[in-house]
Amino acid sequence: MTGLNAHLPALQVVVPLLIAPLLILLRPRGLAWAAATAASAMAFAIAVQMTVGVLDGQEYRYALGGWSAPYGIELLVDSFSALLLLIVTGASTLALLAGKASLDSEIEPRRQPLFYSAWLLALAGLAGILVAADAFNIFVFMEISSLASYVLVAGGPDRRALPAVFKYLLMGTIGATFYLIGVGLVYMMTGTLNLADMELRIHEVADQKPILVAAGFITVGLALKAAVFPLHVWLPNAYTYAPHAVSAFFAACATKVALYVLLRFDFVVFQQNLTGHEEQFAAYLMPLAVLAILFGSAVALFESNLKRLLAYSSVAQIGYILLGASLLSIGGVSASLLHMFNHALAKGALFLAVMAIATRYSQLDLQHLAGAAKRMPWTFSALVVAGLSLIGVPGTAGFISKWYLVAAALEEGVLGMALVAVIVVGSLMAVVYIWRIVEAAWFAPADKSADDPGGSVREAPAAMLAILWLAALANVYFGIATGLPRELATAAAISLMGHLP
Amino acid sequence: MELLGLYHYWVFVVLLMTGFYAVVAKVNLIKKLIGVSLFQSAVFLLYITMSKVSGGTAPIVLPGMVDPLYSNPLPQVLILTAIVVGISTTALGLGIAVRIKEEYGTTEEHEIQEIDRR
Amino acid sequence: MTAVFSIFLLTLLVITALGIVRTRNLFVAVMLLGIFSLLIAINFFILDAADVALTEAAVGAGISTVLFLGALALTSERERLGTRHRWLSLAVVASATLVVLYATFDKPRFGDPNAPVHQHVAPWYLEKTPEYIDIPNVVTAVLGSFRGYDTLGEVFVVFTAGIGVLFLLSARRHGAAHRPPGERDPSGIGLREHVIPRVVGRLLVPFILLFGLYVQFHGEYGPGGGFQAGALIAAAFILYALVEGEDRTLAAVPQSWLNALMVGGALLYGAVGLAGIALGSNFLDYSVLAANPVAGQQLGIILIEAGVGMTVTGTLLSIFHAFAARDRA
Amino acid sequence: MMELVLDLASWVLLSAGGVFVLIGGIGALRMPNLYTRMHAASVTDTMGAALVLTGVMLQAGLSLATIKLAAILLFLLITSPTASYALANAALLAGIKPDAGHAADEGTES
Repeated sequence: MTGLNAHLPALQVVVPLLIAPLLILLRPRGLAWAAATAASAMAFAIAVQMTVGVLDGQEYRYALGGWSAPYGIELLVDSFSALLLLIVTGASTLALLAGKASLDSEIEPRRQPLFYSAWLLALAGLAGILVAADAFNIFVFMEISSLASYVLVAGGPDRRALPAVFKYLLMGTIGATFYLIGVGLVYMMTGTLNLADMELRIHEVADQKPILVAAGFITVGLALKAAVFPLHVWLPNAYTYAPHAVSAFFAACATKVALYVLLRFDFVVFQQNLTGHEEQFAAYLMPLAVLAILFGSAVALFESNLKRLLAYSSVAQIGYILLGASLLSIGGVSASLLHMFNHALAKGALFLAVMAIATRYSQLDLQHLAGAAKRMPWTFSALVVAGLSLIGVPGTAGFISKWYLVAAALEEGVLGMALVAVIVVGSLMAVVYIWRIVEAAWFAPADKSADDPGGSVREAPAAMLAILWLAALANVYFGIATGLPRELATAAAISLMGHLP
Repeated sequence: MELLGLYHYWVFVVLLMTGFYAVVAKVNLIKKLIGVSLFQSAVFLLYITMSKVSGGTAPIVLPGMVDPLYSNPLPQVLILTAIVVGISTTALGLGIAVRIKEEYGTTEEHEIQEIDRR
Repeated sequence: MTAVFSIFLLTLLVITALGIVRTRNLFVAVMLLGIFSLLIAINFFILDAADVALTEAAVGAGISTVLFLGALALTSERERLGTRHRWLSLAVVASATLVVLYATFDKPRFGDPNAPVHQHVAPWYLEKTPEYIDIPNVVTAVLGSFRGYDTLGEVFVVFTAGIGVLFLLSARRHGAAHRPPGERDPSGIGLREHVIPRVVGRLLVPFILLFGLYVQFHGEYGPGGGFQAGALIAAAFILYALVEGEDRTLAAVPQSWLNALMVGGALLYGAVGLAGIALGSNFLDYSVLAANPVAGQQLGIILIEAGVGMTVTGTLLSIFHAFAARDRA
Repeated sequence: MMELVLDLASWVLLSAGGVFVLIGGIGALRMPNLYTRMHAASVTDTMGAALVLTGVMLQAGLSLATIKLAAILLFLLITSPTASYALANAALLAGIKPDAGHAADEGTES
């Protein structure tokens, strides 16, 4: 194993990437799922191994093909990428482990090998973005993950998944192409594609027009991919009509990977070189973040479909993440990164709970779920735990990141007070929309006309329930033992902010 | 030469925006995908334009050439990859459009929204 | 002289693009898109990008047109509702145009050998390729070795699209009328009734295949490589399917073979990469594949190009068959 | 002397080819319906292409390029009549009547 240690950054991508084609040769039922889960678990193990290395102060650099940067393609794993790698591989593994029964009911057996193959490709693509240190390589792996995610979302049983995924495809492609234009313009002025090399060489040409326009294109393109308000319109439907396991996987990590690229590109390449860029970054993103929090939460208040409600809540949560980053202080950025981790925990657990509910209820409107908690108490208890974490109640992971966020905002003086008010209002709205679910499920009288006339609804399958509770308890665990994510987030924030002038 | 260079960039801009307009303004799904194709092709032109060196030749190093001047191979490599990505996206998009036609009986975005609202 | 030609072609390109957007007949739009691809390929050729020109011609004008036509056969040929929010869209597009035009003002001069692009990284490739890899075509060297990881990603993008289309079009249709089993379906027979296209088509297929193989194995010396070859070989089989019918093509090359090609190509590429690790170097380092590093690099490039060619052929044909079979189901 | 003759011959061929292409283009614009237009356009495929390619071959002399050009010419002579056939056949199937007097395909376009 020690011999392979140096190869971990490459293996992180290559393992799921190369197992994906093998899957479509596996015809017997269930084998494709087992192989996909095993591959995902291996990817998780690799991510854990690298996280341990990163916590020891190691930084993984890997020269593919033996060609050193900037001539070859370089991979780089530092604390920022390690944090996101943990989220991505962990979410994929948990969603696969819990999702077998749910996916079996949604995808016909003969189509399953193709579906799981696409799943691994999505995982490999996301991992590929996170380990890449080369602007064009990020584009290639972004396309692998995007194309695979279109396939996954289109696997949803409802036909409304198809228009949703078409919109996702168009906006995703526009976003990726904007990014490509931006990279092209930067390349034109610097002659390099390696991010670290760009950082050095962009300095001389920083005030020239193509670079400014490139910064704009890259930011807008990645904001599209990350569903930053007001470019979020593809997200609610895509998450709502995707297969439930896919919603759990993507809600936890997909947009965060785009945010990762946005932050990394902006902080490393642009902010220290472009005059006044950091103020512009804050000035543009902070209002958007505030609007995202208020708008996303407000729409979630009135949504009656459980999955759409959670999807709009995701729009709001992306706002919190951006808000932290736009403060441009070590406290703010680390709170933002910490919130990426904690929101992944909370939202992942919530969507796992939705998946468990969906195994027993065919419709996820709140009025159909009336009284459901009495029949599925374990599932709904886990949902409440994750919901508390989403709100940010003390003792849960969500509290920790919001606490740091508030602390960082308060350093900003008067403006900070206003931001704290926004965070508080957003959290109060979260209380209301989570309460609406709780009220419908626990307090409303059981709906006799729902698809459960005989009251025969039982708990979700035991395996699914076990994973769901694992995820819910992780929210509590990381609410008390905050060491690991906080250490990674702080180290990443220090390194990102270290690039500022 | 100066004007020719600017002309290349302007054509890139016009093509880019023509494709972009088709994507945002057209209602038909297939037409939107055609717009995406145009949009991507424009970016290919941007990259290839920057790889050109006046008086150069294609970057194929043959012995016996006196003081050769080659165009830049790197943008060409990138665009080879990007062309592949483009056709892949198009193929997948067409697959989705065909499925939408089967499920909804139309490929006009407005009509799909109407059907869903019912 | 070339400048006049470039300006003429670029203007034609713009006119074609406007025509594509304006026409309401989607069939016409797709045909114009094919012409657009050929025109832009000629432009690439004038700009000294022979490899890209070949790819764009094979993919944009060939495969992409076939796929669009296949999809049109399954949807409809007319755009009925036209444009929506025209003024809003025009405003968005116009403001974006201004932003991009703003960027063109500080751009380095066109074709300037001293532009920053030509100063960093690229000269290294031109200088070191003869030393490290020793093949004439620098584009192939960069594609296959220096940036081989991108190409691996590219192969997997194609593969993803392939399994995506297969996945989407394997869904059961709701309320679809199934053809009675005994009935002969006209599109399965192709153009067998028409003597002239059939004879000429059959005559051309072997030559296209031959040219495809030439492009595959000549990629180190001239323009070409696995991707272009894959597209050409797929085009040859598509032509055969058009003149002789789907059934005969699938009898000659069944879907299971195509799957094997798709998977095999991707795995071949991956295996070459892993061999680098197994032989004690980095992923995708080909120089350890043979005793002599340069020979190893050449061997590696030939192998991965073969992998690319296999995956591209298999995927494009699978996608074509998926559309064609949907037509008849 | 020999070179001068070859050069002269090639330019004569190239110009003649250009004239044929021009005639084909005018014909395609001016003819009344689809079949006559195709008839006019076929001049570019055959005479135009053949003359221009032969002219270029004379310029290239005896080299690999000439062989490639000959191959292009051969394939062009096989494929373009086939394409014309397919086009005319498709038009006939689509219900356009071959009637020289009337502009039968007017109104079916755009």
